[in-house]
Amino acid sequence: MRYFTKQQGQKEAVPVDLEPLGNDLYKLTVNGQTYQVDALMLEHGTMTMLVDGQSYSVEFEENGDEVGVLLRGQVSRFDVADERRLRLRAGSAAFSVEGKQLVTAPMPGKVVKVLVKVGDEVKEGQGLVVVEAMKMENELKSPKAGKVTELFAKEGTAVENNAKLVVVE
Amino acid sequence: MRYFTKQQGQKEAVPVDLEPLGNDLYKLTVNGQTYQVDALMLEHGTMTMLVDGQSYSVEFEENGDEVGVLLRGQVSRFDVADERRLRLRAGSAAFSVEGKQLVTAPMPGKVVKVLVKVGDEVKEGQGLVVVEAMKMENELKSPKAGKVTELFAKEGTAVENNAKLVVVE
Amino acid sequence: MPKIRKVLVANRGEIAIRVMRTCKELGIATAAVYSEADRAALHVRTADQAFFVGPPPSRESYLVQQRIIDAAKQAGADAIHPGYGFLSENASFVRACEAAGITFIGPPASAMDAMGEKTRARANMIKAGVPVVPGTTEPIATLEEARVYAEKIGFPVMLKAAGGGGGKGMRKVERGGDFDSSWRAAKSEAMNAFGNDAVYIEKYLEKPHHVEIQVFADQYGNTIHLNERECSAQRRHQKVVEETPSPILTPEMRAKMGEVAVKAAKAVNYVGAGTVEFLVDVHRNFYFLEMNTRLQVEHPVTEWVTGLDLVAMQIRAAEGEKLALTHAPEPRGHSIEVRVYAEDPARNFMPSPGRITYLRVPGGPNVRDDSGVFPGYTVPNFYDPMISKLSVWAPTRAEAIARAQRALSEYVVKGITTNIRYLKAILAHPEFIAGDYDTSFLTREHETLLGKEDPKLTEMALLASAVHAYQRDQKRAKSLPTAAGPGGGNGGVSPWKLALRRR
Amino acid sequence: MPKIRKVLVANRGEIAIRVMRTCKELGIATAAVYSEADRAALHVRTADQAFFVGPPPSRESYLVQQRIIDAAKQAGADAIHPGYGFLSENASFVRACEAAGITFIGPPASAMDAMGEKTRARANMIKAGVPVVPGTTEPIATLEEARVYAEKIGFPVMLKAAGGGGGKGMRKVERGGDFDSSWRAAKSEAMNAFGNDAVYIEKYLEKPHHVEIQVFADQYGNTIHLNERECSAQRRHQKVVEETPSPILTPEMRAKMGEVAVKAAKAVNYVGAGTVEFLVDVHRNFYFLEMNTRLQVEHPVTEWVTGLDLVAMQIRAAEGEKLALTHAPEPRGHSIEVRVYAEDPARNFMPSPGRITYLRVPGGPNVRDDSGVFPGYTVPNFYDPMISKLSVWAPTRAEAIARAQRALSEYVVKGITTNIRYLKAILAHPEFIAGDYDTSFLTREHETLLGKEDPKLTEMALLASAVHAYQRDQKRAKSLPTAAGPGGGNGGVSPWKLALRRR
Repeated sequence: MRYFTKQQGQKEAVPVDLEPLGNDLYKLTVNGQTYQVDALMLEHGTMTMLVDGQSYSVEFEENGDEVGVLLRGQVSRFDVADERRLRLRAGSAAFSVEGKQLVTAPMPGKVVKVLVKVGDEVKEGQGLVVVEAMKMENELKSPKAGKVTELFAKEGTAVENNAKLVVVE
Repeated sequence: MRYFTKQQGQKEAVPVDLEPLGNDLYKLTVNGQTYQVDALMLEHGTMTMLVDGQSYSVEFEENGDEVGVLLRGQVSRFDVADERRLRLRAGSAAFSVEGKQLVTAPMPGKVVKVLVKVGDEVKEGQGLVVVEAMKMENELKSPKAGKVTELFAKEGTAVENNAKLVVVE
Repeated sequence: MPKIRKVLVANRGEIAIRVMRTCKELGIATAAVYSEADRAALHVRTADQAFFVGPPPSRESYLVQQRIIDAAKQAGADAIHPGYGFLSENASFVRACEAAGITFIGPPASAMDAMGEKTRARANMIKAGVPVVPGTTEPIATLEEARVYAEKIGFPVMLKAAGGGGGKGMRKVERGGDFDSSWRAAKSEAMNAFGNDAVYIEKYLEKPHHVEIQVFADQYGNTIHLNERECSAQRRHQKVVEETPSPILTPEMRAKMGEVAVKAAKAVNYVGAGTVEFLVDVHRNFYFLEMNTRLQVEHPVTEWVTGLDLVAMQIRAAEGEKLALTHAPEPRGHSIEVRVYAEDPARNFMPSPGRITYLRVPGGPNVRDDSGVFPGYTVPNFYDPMISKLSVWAPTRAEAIARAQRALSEYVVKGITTNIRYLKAILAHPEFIAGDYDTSFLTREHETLLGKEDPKLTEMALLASAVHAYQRDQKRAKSLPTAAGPGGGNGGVSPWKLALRRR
Repeated sequence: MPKIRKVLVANRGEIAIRVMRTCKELGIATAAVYSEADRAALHVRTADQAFFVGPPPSRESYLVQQRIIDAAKQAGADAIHPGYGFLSENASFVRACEAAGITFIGPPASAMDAMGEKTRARANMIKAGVPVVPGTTEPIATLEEARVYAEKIGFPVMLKAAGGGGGKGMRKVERGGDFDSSWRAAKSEAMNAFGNDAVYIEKYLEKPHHVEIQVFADQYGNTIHLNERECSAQRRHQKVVEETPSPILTPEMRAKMGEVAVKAAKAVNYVGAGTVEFLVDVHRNFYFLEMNTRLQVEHPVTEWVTGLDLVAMQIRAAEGEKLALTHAPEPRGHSIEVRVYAEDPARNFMPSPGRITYLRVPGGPNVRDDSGVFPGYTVPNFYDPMISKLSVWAPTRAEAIARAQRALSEYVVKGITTNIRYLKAILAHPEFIAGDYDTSFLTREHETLLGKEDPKLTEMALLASAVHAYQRDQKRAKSLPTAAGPGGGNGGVSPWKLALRRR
């Protein structure tokens, strides 16, 4: 079974071949290297993973399509899909910063400023919307150069975590 | 809405009248006394309850029909049913130590000894089955005087928590 | 004064719980107050009683004096503990408590007045003979006067344009020989830039450290200090890591600063726990910065090395008990506190309120967690995003750092983003380990502190994410009646489509 | 001897994690071993490496010496820490480690041999001049010999039938004047009961306390004691609550017992951490009971009042470091440990293994939780049912008791039954509070310690259970498509029937 794992911040997805051997054992091949992995999922998104005798306590946090992986103090975020799912997604180009990009609220708060309007050309890193939470203002920036095609954010309104704010295409 | 609450170890169920007032507020009447209760259920079976300004942190633990209530260090166990449910149960007499009594394993372990056989007359407090767990033997006693009508326990077999062992009638 | 039997804690979060813990140990009943956003908060459940005081914004609830006092009356509380923040340094609230016949656990209103406003505090301290950052604050008329003043406060000095701001019109003078020319240049620059050549002089502090002294006084004028805390690991004047003893203090400096702090407290007839903050420059001169007339967030490190319970001492002082100590206890070992915040250091420390889905708190030897959260709790976005103060003790500083690292490595908070990794990076930074880090440390080293990825760990995380995806997909497949079981199959509706639809 | 770089911890549960925590702080890598029942255990995740050693029963996994040594070799560990229990006092395992070139963190095999078997230990201690419970162990031939012996060891004495057992044929003699007649009566009783009139004499210990002395030695014969622990709160020889200092010890007794304990350790050329257990009678005579040649479960209380890390000291001693201390540190303040067990005191302390569905661990000042469990963990029924050691520190014993009560009141374990309420009852018992409780305390006061219901709290619990039932029913009603929403309604299938069917 082949999975494609795209790490947040990376442009390319890395293929991983997974073969379940039963009894929580897996054969995993990535970048030409094969690992025998003993991975037991516990409750609350915790996994205990043994790889070549090394013990890793892994904590998962799902966030939409992405999963955050906390392992020995390091957090990495991956979007993992199998081939079929990848095909389903091909149209939306979610696996790359090319194409349509949705900017969402990273926390619940209040939209205090909207810096763009639909149709604006924006540069990568340009401020789009300012959200306030816990008395701090946070400017959300464009992940790519492009054009604002949709705008959900309204000044003065409260937004939930992950609320859609702007689409840049 | 009327509930009947039978505390473990008590023979009689106590009626409680509950009127939800909305916003986590309830009017509760028990033993002729009426309380205004602010009760907010949190996750993991925790409840924060305010009664006349007094604050109670309540922990619930469901165990079959019973719920264990931990409140300021004291654990009480109740079986609570509304009138309709009470009627449904009337046949099984679960609300009293009169009638059929099921003795279950209080923990996972191993049945090391079965002290009775079907048809035996037993006294209240008489040993029925010995279960071993964590190197300790625990004798399970009859909750009432009566006759052994069913026997599920087998010597030498492992049992899960709450496994049926003996029925005394 | 009679014994206190019930305390209303006019605060929320970890500090409310901290105060209630000591009350419980002393056999004193507690009452909590809560805003609409805090009905589910832990401090409500920790107290014996709880009273609603208004809508989420603090100015409509926790800051409304009358509501707090009404709650205290309703509870029958004979005292109010204000915690820190909120009403803790509000002299008018202290007066309102007095008027209502309720003991305020803290200093008298007059001491708050004397220390409340910066320039008034500065004037009071100068009068008491406490060193303040030397400076004229008013423009100086002539070159001669200016030179004499500069020599008096000692070089280097800063010349600052009175009309300026934002760093403009500032000029550092290293030594006396440069003074005259610098003065003239500064004046002409000021004139060009602001149309106003007024210039004033302030002592230039090189690599300043923030070192504060804990003081404590009873109602009879007995005043002692309880050693220092080093709080130079700051970000935007927000303390992030605190420790005691300060790695830059000698026993002589400690004694001298302690003496000055006691002098400052006595000058305002202080009662209870207070903190005198100093700036210490590279030459180890120290200058009064301000006095916090309340319990400090970072008080646990002082408790670790002295064995004292500052909250219990506050209560006893409020009851009119005499101070049991006559001098500062010798600091024993070393303690470090780190503040765990719901924030994302990689995104400019953006707050990360939200629901804590899973929490595992460190344990084992000499680790203390002061926290107000629990699994299932939603960190509201109305208040300070600090979710825990983690403090440790060890015989030496190096061991304390190692222990803090170990404890942080056990801390798991899921559902929200925290600064745990950033805290580990601070503790691992050579400048922190060396001990001589000034208040610019965190800002200066920001990039380094964000850390780099370990490619080996990323690869392990990648393996884990693949197993996670596999198990997720298996579970989804199983939960669909038409799915063909493990391994997939393609009859019926695609599990993927269903899974996507469900979003 | 070279520094230890990697330690295999040949144990499980809280003690494995305790050892790994210190290793982590010292920068030493750790390897865990686990049985089939422990794949999901926390010690596996806490270690850097983990190795499988066999099926759940300890004799097929944790006790199989060769498997442990093979795991250590595979891990490349240069040392093994045995924890307590399992192989920790097994001299042949120490020799096997030696043979494999792996450092055993503990005493040499010879010291274990000398202390391992009770009568041999007793003989060794008598030789070393350490007081043991006086007695002949062998029958005495004549009345005269017997009287002389009884006078030597001092009254009261017990006369015991050599052929007896289970309390039969025992006779207490209060004073010398009664001796002759008692001796004759005992002999005739013994003859009647067992057909054997052999009688021996043992000192009668009145209200014995279990007080133990922590000792520590390096490889060069430097041996010190680290004060005592009072462990008289026992049930079936199982310690439940431990504290230090012992409330019955004077500084003189501490010094005397410490000196004797050091003598005992030196007599067997002890190295590392060990504990010499004594019985102390009502007259404050003390007698050697046995020596535990390993780290003790209750070592945290010693760590609290001395500021030492005993595991770190064990590792340093194993590395060949010289002992840094020359004498016992003065105990600072007071520490109490309570053992939280998965057991039901109301049902004869029946073990309660099972899944922990929810866990909230106490925090705040001077509370230490040493635990090996987590929410979602299933306490297996193969091993000791202790799930946590909770210890606290405070300046005085009364404050330590209050703090332990406060901490226990914060402890929430759901899914299994624990003895938390029983522990609170012990700490609240007047005999415990008074401090002079002997080893019969828990058994004698069993009924009282099970506690009574507070009818007010029961009524509140009843209210809570009604709200719980209402919300449960609402939720069930909602999850049924045909249900008529809140308040019930009676169209379609009865939610009750469905709910019952689902069981």
